[in-house]
Amino acid sequence: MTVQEIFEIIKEKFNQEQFELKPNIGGEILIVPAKILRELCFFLRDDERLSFDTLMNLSGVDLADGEKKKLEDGTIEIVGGHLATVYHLYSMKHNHKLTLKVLLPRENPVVPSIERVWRAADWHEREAYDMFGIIFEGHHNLKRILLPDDWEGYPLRKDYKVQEFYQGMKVPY
Amino acid sequence: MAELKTDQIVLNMGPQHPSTHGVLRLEVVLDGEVVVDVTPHIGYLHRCFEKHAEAMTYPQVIPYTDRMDYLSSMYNNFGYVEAVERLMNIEVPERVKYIRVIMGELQRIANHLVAVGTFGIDIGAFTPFLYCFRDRERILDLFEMTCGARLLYNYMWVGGVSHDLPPNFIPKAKEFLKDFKKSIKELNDLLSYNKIFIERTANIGILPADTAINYGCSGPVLRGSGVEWDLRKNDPYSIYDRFEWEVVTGKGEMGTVGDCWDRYMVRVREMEQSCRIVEQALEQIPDGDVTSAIPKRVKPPAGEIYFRVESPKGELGYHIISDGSLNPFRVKVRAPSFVNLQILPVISRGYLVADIIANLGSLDIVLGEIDR
Amino acid sequence: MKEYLKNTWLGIYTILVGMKVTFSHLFKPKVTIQYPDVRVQLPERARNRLYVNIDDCIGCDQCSRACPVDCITIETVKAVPGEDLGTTSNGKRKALWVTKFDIDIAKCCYCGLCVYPCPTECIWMTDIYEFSEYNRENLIYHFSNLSPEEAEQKKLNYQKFEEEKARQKAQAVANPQPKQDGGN
Amino acid sequence: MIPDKLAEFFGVNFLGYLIAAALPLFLWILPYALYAVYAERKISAFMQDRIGPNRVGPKGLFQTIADILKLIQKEDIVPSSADKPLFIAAPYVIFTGTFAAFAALPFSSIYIGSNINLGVFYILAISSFSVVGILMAGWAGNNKYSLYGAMRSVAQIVSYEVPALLAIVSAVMVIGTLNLNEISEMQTARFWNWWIFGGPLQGIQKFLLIIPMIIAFIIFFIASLAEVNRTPFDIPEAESELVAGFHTEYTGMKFAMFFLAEYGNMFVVSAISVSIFFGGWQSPFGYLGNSLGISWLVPFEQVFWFLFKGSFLVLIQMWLRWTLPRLRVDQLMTVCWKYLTPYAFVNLVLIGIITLI
Repeated sequence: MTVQEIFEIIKEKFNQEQFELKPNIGGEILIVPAKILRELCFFLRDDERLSFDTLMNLSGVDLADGEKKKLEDGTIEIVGGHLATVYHLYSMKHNHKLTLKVLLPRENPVVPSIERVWRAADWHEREAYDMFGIIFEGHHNLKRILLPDDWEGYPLRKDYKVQEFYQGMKVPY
Repeated sequence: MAELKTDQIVLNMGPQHPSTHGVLRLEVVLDGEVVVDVTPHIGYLHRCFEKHAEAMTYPQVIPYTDRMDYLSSMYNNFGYVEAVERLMNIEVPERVKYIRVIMGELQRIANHLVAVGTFGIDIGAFTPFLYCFRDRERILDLFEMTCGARLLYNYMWVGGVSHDLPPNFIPKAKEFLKDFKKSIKELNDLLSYNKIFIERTANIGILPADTAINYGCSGPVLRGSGVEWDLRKNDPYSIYDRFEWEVVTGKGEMGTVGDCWDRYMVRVREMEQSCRIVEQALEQIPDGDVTSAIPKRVKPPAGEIYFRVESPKGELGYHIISDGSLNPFRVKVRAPSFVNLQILPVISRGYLVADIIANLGSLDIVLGEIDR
Repeated sequence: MKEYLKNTWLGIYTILVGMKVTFSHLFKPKVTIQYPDVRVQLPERARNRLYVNIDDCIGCDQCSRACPVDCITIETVKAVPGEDLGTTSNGKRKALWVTKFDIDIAKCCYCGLCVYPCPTECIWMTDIYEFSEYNRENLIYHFSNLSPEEAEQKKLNYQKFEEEKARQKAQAVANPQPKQDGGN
Repeated sequence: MIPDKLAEFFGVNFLGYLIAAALPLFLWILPYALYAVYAERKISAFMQDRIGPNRVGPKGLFQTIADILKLIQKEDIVPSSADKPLFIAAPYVIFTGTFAAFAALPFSSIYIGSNINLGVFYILAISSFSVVGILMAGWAGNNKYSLYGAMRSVAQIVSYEVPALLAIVSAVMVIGTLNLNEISEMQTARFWNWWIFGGPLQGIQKFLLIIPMIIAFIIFFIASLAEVNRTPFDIPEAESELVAGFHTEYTGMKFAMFFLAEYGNMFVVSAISVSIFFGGWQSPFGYLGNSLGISWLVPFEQVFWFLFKGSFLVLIQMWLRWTLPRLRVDQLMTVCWKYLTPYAFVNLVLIGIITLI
C-alpha cells in the first residue's frame, strides 16, 4: 500500500488528532503529535492491513530551527526550536514502509517510549537520549549507552560545547 | 544437611578479553556455571562518527564510513554512496553497478571468513582460523590491486568508483573462486561437521523467529532462525535481480532451528552463494567509463532519506538529512551489530559460561560499528 | 542405544576426518614469506606514503581542502610582479611562492582524496610503507624547498610591494591628476 | 641393574637409588621439554601452512632456550591479594607430581629408576598428585578466572582417573604383573608380541585379545589426554572463556614451571601406554646390537626405542591439539561417565572372559 492509503487509515482511526504528511525526496514523512505515539505504534503493529512488524531505525535529530544567539566566545547557542525523533517502520508481510516524525520542544523533549511495541527500540532510544537528551518516558533503564554515565552535555546537539575537563583529564584535543 | 548457602558471582568479561571481538564488556551474573543474566556494556570504541559527518563534505565522509565496520568497509561505502545517489538521483553507469556488486560480494566472503574463523577460535579450534585468513588474504590482494588499500578502501565514490578494474583482476578473481570452493569443503570437513563442534554449537543460543523479528535482528542472525529475509531479494537495490542465487536459511539440521550451528552454517553457505554471484557478475560485466557520473561538487537538494543495504552483518541503514549545503546536516547509521547484540542476553540466559562465548561468536559483532 | 552408538561412531569418524585434513596440510607449501629478506611486491596503485613534487606545486590548496583530517598545511606568498617563478611541468605559470607545505603523515588516514583534485598531479601516494620514526615530530614532512630565511625574505619584499602600492594609491587619491600621466 | 651398581659405588644404598631415580630429570626431561615445546610450535605451524620459529639458531632450534632465558629474567609477580605460601608452592607441587612418576618408568632393561613391583599403580597414583597443585594455583591467584579454571580441572582429572584405571586394569589382568620392567620384558623382540597385538600368548587367546586391547589403549589414550589438560579437554586453560585458567596470575620462572610440568606430564602418560601396550623398551624389529654381536649396544638401543615410542605418542597428542575444538565442561563429564567408563567396563568383562578361555 502507498503511504497515502496508510495515512487515510491512520487518520480515520485517530480522527481528532492533526497529522501532516510532508513530501520529501526519500518518501513522505508523517508528522505525529508526541502524546498519541504509543497507541499509534501499537495500532500500526497490530492492525491486520498495516502489520508493521519491524522498526528499521529510530534516530534523534536536532532541527536547530530555534533563534541562534552568538555568545562572547564565538560559539552559538540555540534557544527554542525543535528536536525530533524519526521512526522508520517496515512491514515484512505487506512489504511497505512508513516514516514517522515527532517534533519535540528543545527545552524539555519528552516522548513516550515505544520499547514495548518493538524490542529493537531499546538501545536506539538510549542512544538518542545519550546524544540528544531526548527523554523517553516509560523506558526501563534510560541511561547513557555510548558515553560514560557522568558525561555532561549531549554531543550531537548543534550548540554542544565540549567540557573542559572530564574527571581531571583535559578533553579538547 | 543444612542448605548450602550459595551466592551468585558477577564475572566481568571484557573490555580486554580474548574473545569479545573488540572492546565490549559483558557483565555476567553466574550461579555456579549457569548464566543468570548478561548485560553488555558498549561505548569503549565511540569515535563520534555522526558528529564528524556533520563537519565533513559528502565525499569526505566516505573514509569515515570505512572505519565503522572495518571488516566489511566496502559494503559500508556501498550503502552510504547509494543513499547519497538516491538523494541526488544520479544514474550510475552499468559498469560501476557491476563493479560494486563484485566488490560487495567479495567483501561479504572476506567478512564471513573472519566470522567463521573467529567462531572456530571461540569454540577452541585454532587451525580453521588460519585457513580462513589464508583465503582472505587473496581477496585483500584483489582489493589492493584495484584501489590500493587492503582494509579501508575509500573505493566507492558518490556517482562511481575511484579506479577501474586493473586488466589482470578478472583472471585472478576467477582463479580465486575456483580454489575457494575446495577450501570451503576443507573447512566443512575440519570444523562444520566435527562432532565436538556440533556438540558445542547445536541447540545452543536458540533464537526463535518472532523474537528475532521483534528485536529487529537482520542478516545471518535472522536467517539462522529460518526467516527467509534478505534485502538483496526482499527489498531489492542495485542489480542483484540479474543474477540467480538463493537465500540461505537455517533449517536446524544439527539441532533446533535458530541455534549457533545454524547461524554459523548460514554464513558458510552464504559464501558459496556469493561466489556464484561474483562468477555471474564477472561474466556479464560491460565496458564503460567508471568516473563519468562523479559530480565535481556533491550538493544534494534539501530532504532526508533512509536507505538500507544487506551488509555481511545484516541490514545496514543510512538515514541522511541534507539541508542543501555541501555538508550533510545529519547522518544516522543503523548498524546491524548494534541491533544484533541486543539479543545476547535473550539467547544466553540459562546456558553455561562457555556458551556465552559461542553465542557472541555466532552473532559476529564488530565493535567499531556498534559504538560508531 | 542406537543413538548412543551412532554418537560414538560419529565422534570418532569426524575426528579422524579432521586429523586427515590437518595431516595433509603438513606437506602443503607454506604461505608465509620471510619479511625482512623477502618483500611483498605491492601493486602500482598501492596507497602508502604521500609524496609531493614541490616544483610542480602551484599552491592552489585543493589538496588540503579535500583532506578529511586536515593533515596538509600550506602557506603561500603572492609573487611580486617582477619575479619569475618558472613554469610547472605541464606548462602552467606559477604565481605563488609556496613558503610552507607540511603533511603530518601521522594524522593522514591514507584515503587518497588529496591525489585526485590536484591540477598539476604533483601529490601522489608511493608504495613505501616503512617510515616509522622514534619521535612524532619527524612524521611531519616539510616539502617546500624555500629555506626559512628565503620564506621570510619573500614575505618582506611582498609587504614592501604592498606598502609601496598602498602609498601610490593614497597619493593618487590625494591629488587626482588627469589621466594622461598615470604611467609613472 | 644400574641402581644396584650405583648403590655399591656409593656404598650407601639410599644415596645410590636416589641418584638413579633423579637421573632421568637431567638427562631426559629438561632437553625433552625444551624440544617438545619447539616441536609443538613447528608442527602446529606446518599444519597451519605457516613456518613457525626459524629465527633463533639454525631452523629455530634455540627458540625455546631463548624463551626460557626470557622467562628467567622476567619479573616474578606475586599478586598483592594472593595467598603467598600457596601461590609460591603451587608450581613446584605440580612439577614434583610429574617428575616423581619418572622414577618408575622402564627406560631400558638395565636401567629403571626404582624397580618396584607396583610400578603401574605407583605412577598413576603419583601423577594425580598434581591436582593438588592445580587447586592451590587456582585458589592462590585470587582471580575469578583462575578459580574457575582450578575447579574445572580438578573435576576433570579426578573423573578421568576412573576410565584410565579401568583400561589399565583390563590390560594388567591379562599381563599378570604390575612391575613395569617385567611387562616390557614379556613383550619380546618382534612387534607382534606387543600387548596391543595380543602379547606373547599363543593360539586363539592372542587372536581374541587384539580388539579389546586396542579398545583399552584408545580409552586410556583419551583419558590420559584429559589428565594432562590437552586438547579436546583443555578447559582449565581455555583461552576463549577463562583467559588462561589456573596459571593466569603466574609470570616468569613459575610460569615456565607450569609449562615444564605440562610437557613432562604428557611424556609420562604416553610412556605408561608405551610400556604397557607398545612393548616398553622392546624394539619392533630385533636389536642391531644382537645381530652385529656388540652386546653393550643393546641397552642404548632399548633406551632409544622407549623414548622414540613415547615421543611418537606425544606427537599424536600435539596433532590432536591443532585439529579439535574444545569440549564444554558438562560435555566433558558426559563423555567420561556416559561413554568412556561404560566402554571400559565392557572391555574389562570381555578381557576377563578371554583370559578364562
